[in-house]
Amino acid sequence: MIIVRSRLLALGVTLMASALVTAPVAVSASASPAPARAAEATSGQDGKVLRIGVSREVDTLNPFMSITLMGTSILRSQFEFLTTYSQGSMTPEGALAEKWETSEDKLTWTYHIRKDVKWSDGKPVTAKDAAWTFQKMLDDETARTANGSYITQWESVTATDDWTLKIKTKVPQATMDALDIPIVPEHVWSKMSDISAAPEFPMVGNGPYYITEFKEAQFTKMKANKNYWRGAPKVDEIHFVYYSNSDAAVSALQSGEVDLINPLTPTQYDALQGEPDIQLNNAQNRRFNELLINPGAATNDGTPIGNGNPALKDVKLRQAIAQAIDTKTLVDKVWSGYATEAAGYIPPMFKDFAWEPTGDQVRKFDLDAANKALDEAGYKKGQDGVRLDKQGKPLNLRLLTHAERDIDENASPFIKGWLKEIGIEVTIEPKSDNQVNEETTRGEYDLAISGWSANPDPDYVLSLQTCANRPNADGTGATPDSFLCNEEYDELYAKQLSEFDRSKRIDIVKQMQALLYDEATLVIFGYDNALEAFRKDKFEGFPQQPTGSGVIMFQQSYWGLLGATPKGEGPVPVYDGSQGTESGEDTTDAAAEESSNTGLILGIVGGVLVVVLVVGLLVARGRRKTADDRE
Amino acid sequence: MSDILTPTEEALAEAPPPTRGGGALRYVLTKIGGGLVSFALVIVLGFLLFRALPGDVVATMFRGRPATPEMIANLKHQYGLDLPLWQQFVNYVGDLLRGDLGDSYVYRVPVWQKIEERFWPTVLLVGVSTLISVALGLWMGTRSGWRRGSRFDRISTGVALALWSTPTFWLGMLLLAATTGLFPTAGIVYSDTPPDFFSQALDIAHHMVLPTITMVAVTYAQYQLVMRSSLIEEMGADYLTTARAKGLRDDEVRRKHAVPNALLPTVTLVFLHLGFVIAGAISVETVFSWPGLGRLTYDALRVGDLPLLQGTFVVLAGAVIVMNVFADLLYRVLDPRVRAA
Amino acid sequence: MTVPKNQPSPRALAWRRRGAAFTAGWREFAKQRAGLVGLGLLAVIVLLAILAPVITDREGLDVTKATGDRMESPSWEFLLGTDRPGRSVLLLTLWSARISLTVGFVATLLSVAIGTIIGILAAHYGRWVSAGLMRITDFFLVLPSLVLAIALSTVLERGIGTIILAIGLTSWPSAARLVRAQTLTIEARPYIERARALGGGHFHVISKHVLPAVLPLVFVNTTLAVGSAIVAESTLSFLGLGDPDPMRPSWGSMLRSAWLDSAIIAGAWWYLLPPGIAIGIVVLAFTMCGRALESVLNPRLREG
Amino acid sequence: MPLLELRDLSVRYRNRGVEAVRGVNLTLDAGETLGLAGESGCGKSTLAMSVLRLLPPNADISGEILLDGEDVTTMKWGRLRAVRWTSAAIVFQGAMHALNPVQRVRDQIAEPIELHSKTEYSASALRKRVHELLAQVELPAEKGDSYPHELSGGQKQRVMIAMALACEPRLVIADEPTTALDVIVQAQVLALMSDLVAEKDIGLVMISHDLAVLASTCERLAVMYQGSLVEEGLSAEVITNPQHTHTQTLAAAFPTVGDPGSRYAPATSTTLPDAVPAPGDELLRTSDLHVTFRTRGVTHAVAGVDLSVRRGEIVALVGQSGSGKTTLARTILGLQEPTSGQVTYDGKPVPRSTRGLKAYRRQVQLVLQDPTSALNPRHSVYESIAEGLRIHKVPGDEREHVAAALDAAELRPPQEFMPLLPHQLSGGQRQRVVIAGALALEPKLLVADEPVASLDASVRGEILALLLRLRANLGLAALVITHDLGLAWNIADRVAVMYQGELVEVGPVDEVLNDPKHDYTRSLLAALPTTQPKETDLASG
Repeated sequence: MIIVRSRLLALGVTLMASALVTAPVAVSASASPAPARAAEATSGQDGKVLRIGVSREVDTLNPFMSITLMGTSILRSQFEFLTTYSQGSMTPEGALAEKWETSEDKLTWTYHIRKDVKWSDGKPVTAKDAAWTFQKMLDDETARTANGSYITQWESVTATDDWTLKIKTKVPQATMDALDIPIVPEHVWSKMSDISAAPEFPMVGNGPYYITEFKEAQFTKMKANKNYWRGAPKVDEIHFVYYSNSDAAVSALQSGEVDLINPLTPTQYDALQGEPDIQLNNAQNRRFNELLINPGAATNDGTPIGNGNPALKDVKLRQAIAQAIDTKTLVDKVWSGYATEAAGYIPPMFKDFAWEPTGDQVRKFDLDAANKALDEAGYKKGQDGVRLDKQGKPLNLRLLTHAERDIDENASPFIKGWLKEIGIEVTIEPKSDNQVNEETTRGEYDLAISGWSANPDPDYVLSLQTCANRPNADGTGATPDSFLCNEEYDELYAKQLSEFDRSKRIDIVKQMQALLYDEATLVIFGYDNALEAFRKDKFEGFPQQPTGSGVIMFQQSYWGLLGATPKGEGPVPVYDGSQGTESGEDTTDAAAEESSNTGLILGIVGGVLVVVLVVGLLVARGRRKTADDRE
Repeated sequence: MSDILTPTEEALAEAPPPTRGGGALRYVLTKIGGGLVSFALVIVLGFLLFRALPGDVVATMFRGRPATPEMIANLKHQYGLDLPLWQQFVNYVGDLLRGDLGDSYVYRVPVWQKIEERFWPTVLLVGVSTLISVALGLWMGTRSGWRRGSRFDRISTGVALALWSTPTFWLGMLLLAATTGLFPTAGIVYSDTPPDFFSQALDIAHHMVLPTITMVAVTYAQYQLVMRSSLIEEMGADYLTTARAKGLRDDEVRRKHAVPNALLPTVTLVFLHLGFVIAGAISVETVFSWPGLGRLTYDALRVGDLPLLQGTFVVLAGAVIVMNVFADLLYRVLDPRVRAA
Repeated sequence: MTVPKNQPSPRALAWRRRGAAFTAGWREFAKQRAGLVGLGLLAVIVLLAILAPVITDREGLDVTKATGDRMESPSWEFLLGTDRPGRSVLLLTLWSARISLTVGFVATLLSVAIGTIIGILAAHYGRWVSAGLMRITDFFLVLPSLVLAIALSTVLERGIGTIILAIGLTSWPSAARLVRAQTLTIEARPYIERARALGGGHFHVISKHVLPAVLPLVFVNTTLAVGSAIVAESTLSFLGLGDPDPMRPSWGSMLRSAWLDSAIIAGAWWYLLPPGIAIGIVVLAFTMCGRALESVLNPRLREG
Repeated sequence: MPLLELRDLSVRYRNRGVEAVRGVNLTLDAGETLGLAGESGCGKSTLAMSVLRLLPPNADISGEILLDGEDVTTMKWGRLRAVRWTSAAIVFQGAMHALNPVQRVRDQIAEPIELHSKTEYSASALRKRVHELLAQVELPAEKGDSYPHELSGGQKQRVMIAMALACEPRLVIADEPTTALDVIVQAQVLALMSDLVAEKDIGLVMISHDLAVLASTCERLAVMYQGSLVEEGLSAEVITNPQHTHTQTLAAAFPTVGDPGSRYAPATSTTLPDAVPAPGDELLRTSDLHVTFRTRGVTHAVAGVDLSVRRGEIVALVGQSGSGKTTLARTILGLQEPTSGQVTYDGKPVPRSTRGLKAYRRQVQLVLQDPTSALNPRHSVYESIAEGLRIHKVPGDEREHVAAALDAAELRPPQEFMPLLPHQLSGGQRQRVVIAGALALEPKLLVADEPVASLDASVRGEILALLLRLRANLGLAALVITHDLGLAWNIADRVAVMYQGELVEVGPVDEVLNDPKHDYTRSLLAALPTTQPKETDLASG
């Protein structure tokens, strides 16, 4: 009896526990439906909060350690760098450093630190903080984790006085006016025993906002820095709310749980059209997407590495592959039109350097022509329709893609489909980002989907394709792109570096792009736009970079967040004197299209109900027998 | 299978019944020992699986950024990756015993810290949904098994089977689509919820609704079906006739005699099924962005973070093993027959 | 004593007995309406999957040949609408059946084969073999199999083979326990003692008595396990461990695409529902068949 | 007014179609004891269960069941529940399963008291009452804290009796209360029941297949056959002068030990061999055989046994369950390895190698207790018999061998039996198939472990007669293991009494059973229920 009772008791406790759990759920479900939340948020007790839905994760908020886009983006608002990129032209402009100069041998750089900058705890920011930060990086390997690449060629760092910082380098370094290194307060960080440890919050900073709370995989909270030297931001807090699934972020935007989201997929972007309170931003991007074709990977001393299919060394084959890729279809189908059709290596956003093939050089998408070219080049078709390489082996190529990246997931089936038409079998191999990086660096691929973000100055992306940029002997080192090594290209590259006449330099850069186009070690297949959305019932807008047509989130600076303007608080500021104040033309007002969501809900609910019922009835009918009447 | 006697045991079954109480310590030690052996196997498996993964872990750590051979060698040395495999294994086991699961390559923090952060949300989700689904499953199973063939039995068994046949993540997706705007779609708590306990608890409960419903929907069916069939198995038992002959009411017969006996196989199943529930948690946490171990596993898988994967593997498997040892001990309390064995 | 020549041979006798047993089993099975419905559903689905190349054109799976627009809603041309690249969801669902069913069947066969062998050996042989095997079985039984399957799929090349292996290698323990229990029951029967006393060895006992007695149970278990394997496949595919070949979709990979392509946000229920319902129906059909078979074997489970 | 009156009671199971009980009329007065005898399936258990309406829902009852003048069949549920256990209680068959395995027996005994008592029992009063009940069935109070599996079979049956008496019913129905028990325990339990019933003036209906058991306990006897009551009367009369043929068979099945008329003459309708052939030279010998188990602690199952069987000799190995006799048999067959000592066959030690054992097993064959489970239900008669032939690859036409074996086991004509499956045969036929399977290998020695224990009384004699004829015709020796002294008396030449792993007495049947030397043999003989109602109290033994 005792046993029975105690067991019943256990069952009772279980039920009680579940009731306890469900009760508040039910209460809260009825107490705070989503619309109420939206209202509550605007009149939140802590003042104006900008909640940003992001689907990229923060690795760590330690400025020495953070390397992910999300982490570094947040830290950009936390710490003022020496320089930043202007809102309008994205060229380096002074930030913590008011101005800077370099010696004639380009080896000594002197930065003049602003005198009116204070840390969020009120202490002044001096050159000593910068010196301490850089010196720490020079001394401590761990501190070099995130931004070590900038200082590998440095010789010394000194703060000659509180407002002057001198850096000596071993060789001339082009990135000295764009050092993306967070400068930390010495009085806080010098006390930390482990430089790689998670920082304490609130985190002392000197940017427009400072971090007050970080919940791993949930959110990061920032408060406005009232002492900010450019003037305090208009919002009081920013919450970066993490959604591992971007659809959830979109739902959250729809229900008013967040105010701004980036990035959106074209599907999500289209789905948001017609929402009356949502402003969409279709921003031109500085990114190009490419298909790498391994031309025979080698190290920078010419030793072959990797396991690329040797047949791809044949430029004719690469060109045929390039010709079999239909950028128009990709723009239409993969990006739903929110992209620009492929042309040259430099994205069309940078109008000066952008190039487009003309005349004979144009390789229009043409499967027949590609087939013909391959026939002529001697790639015969085998019995199953797959072409054979010169050794008589069927052409089976691996296509390395980033798993779960929208572009890769959607573009790769097309590439596979077209290449099959020209007799090349493709196996899609989605891998984690790390693995893709690794395997492309080591040349362990045949085809791979990749892409870069170009800068206003094309130097960096152009350098990617030089012989010198190939990796070290052990397969690591530089970040190679297509493993191109072309003497002519390298000569042109050197020439454009020393060319000070901009129009002449543009000509050289275009020649280089034409050369890349012919070599076909990479096929540009489109420049996708950055798609964003925000609640216009709560925010007037945000400064874009470049002004008017660019992105809000993930800028090369903090303009978008700094200038976030809540509803009714005047025009969106512009941090670039040359431009107007209104939002760019690409920002489309959401049309008053009829929302199909209600229909969807009804459809799904109905469908599920029907399925459950039908199935339930089927099973139930099968087991129907006379019910026993046992007592 | 306690009711099956092998021929040699049969000869012994006639021996005088053993005295009670003896061997309790032995039983506990045996079960804990068994758990430890299992855990040792998990550790070995964890090592073998994740060291066998393709890819140069050190290169992963640089994420494709430039690194000199010295830096690489340093890092390899730092992580002990330049040692022979057996030495690595010894170090790995040694570290593990000290509670050190290594550092996450991607997050650059100790794996243990990462797992600790994610442990409780999963315990909360899995715990609450297991409680609800066990209670629901047992109740429904008892009702439907006792009145086999009744309308309730037919419908509830049909629904349970239908829900059991659905992939967890799909059900979650449907719930997401069907309840747009009613419940939070992701996370565990809003960023702007006041920090006091009550508001936080309420908000967490609000966030838990959809994931919990999903988990319960796919797991309760198992318990219902097992409870049902185990009750049906017991239905023919003679002691129930005894109970009826004593003049007990039908529900008393069920409550006092049938259910306590039918509960026993179900208890084992509840714990054996924790592995299955964990699988559900991976899907559910992925769909609902629940910051738990399941999603950590998924994220680690996505970014190829080997130490983290290894850590979640060891911890998840270890947790299930611990729970099963616990189940064995609990079973001994519940079933007097096991005490004698 | 002479034997009349018109008597059937022993072999024919044995076959006649098996035939009779099968007929009796079938008659019992046919009484279960749920089982018949399940069997009927399965027959239709398997037939459709087999006939897919005959009644449809595989080219339709090639995104470059897709004729529809992005996530078109259902129409006469596309009865179940289209997916993001504009392929017919109906066609995809049909072709996915091939992969999902294949994976389900083969993975189950693998796991049941492992389970049966280990189960019989653990029950038949003495203490050490048995203890060792059961320790391993319990270990795998307790192990969160999805986590192990994820680990395996990460280690091995992505593809159908890996998925099959991952599911097969992680789902055998329940079969092993079941078979072991059944084997123990059989081996406790006096006719095993009799067979031993007649001089029969291990092989004789296992092949003539244990295996035939265990096989029906194994068959039921297989039927029930296929459903789980299909769900497991869909989960692994959903988590991105499936075959990435767009020409070889499975229901799981369709759902993954729907998920990644924001079908929920876009309101594309036609993209979201069919694969899930297909999984549900197939799994349910297998379960109904399995339960009906179970009650054929175990009269106590029978109604009434 | 009679305590229990059955009027034209019929019970039909809807799914079986046949009436299990057909028009039974029966009366029992207060304090009267009635034995209900019959073979398995005759409907006696159904009859017992119908008294408290405990039959499954698919059973239709017609007629009247008057309990204290009130018709049970028309009672409302509430009234029926109140009547259950207070007016009539049941001692169930196989107490092993009739007790809830996860509840302490104390609680199980207390349950009906709590349920039915008009007044509220305090916990201590309840406890006291349970102790009283336990004391009545001669169990110490501590046993109340036990779980059923911690009790021996006899103790469990006592608990069942205590439980039945809990509400002081006027009628107790005991359904095969002693079937699974050993002879000595059986005697104790029967004595206890008789005493309690007499003491408390309770009406008792006892159901058994064993006429002797009933006769020794009950005043009146009723015999059921195929659902009908075929004979009823005073016990002594029914036993000594059975009217119905079925009663006659039942009465004859259990011989009286010491009755010369049944020596070498089991009850059978067939002809028995005329003469008892003289045994030949020694065929099998065990010398100082020990078998020890170490599963939990150390159990000496067989502790130094010397036993021999000569050619053509039938030796009975008698003992209680747990005495080690089955282990001894398994060791002789090589199914169990001896811890020490050895078995010699035909003067040579029995080999231990797989190959050697296989050859040895052609010579020595096993016949098991329960023919139903000794035959693979999936194998036809032909396959079961041919199994040994196939294992040993016996040359010659398999079919002829099988037919010959069937013929030897008197399953004629063989062809008709070959394609049948075990479930198509009767119990006796199944045991013949098992014997035929053994005979097919033309062995010299049969080891038969309780060969008739699970068979109905009417078949028992036939199988025993077959063993006698096989010995006479084929010169087959047999070691028959049994708990049944009557069986030894019926067919054995010599008897060996085994107790706690040792042979306490070995010798010719007439000597040992007529003039037992060892105490244990004596107590075995004393525990045998006799057909005369007993006056003496055996419980003290």
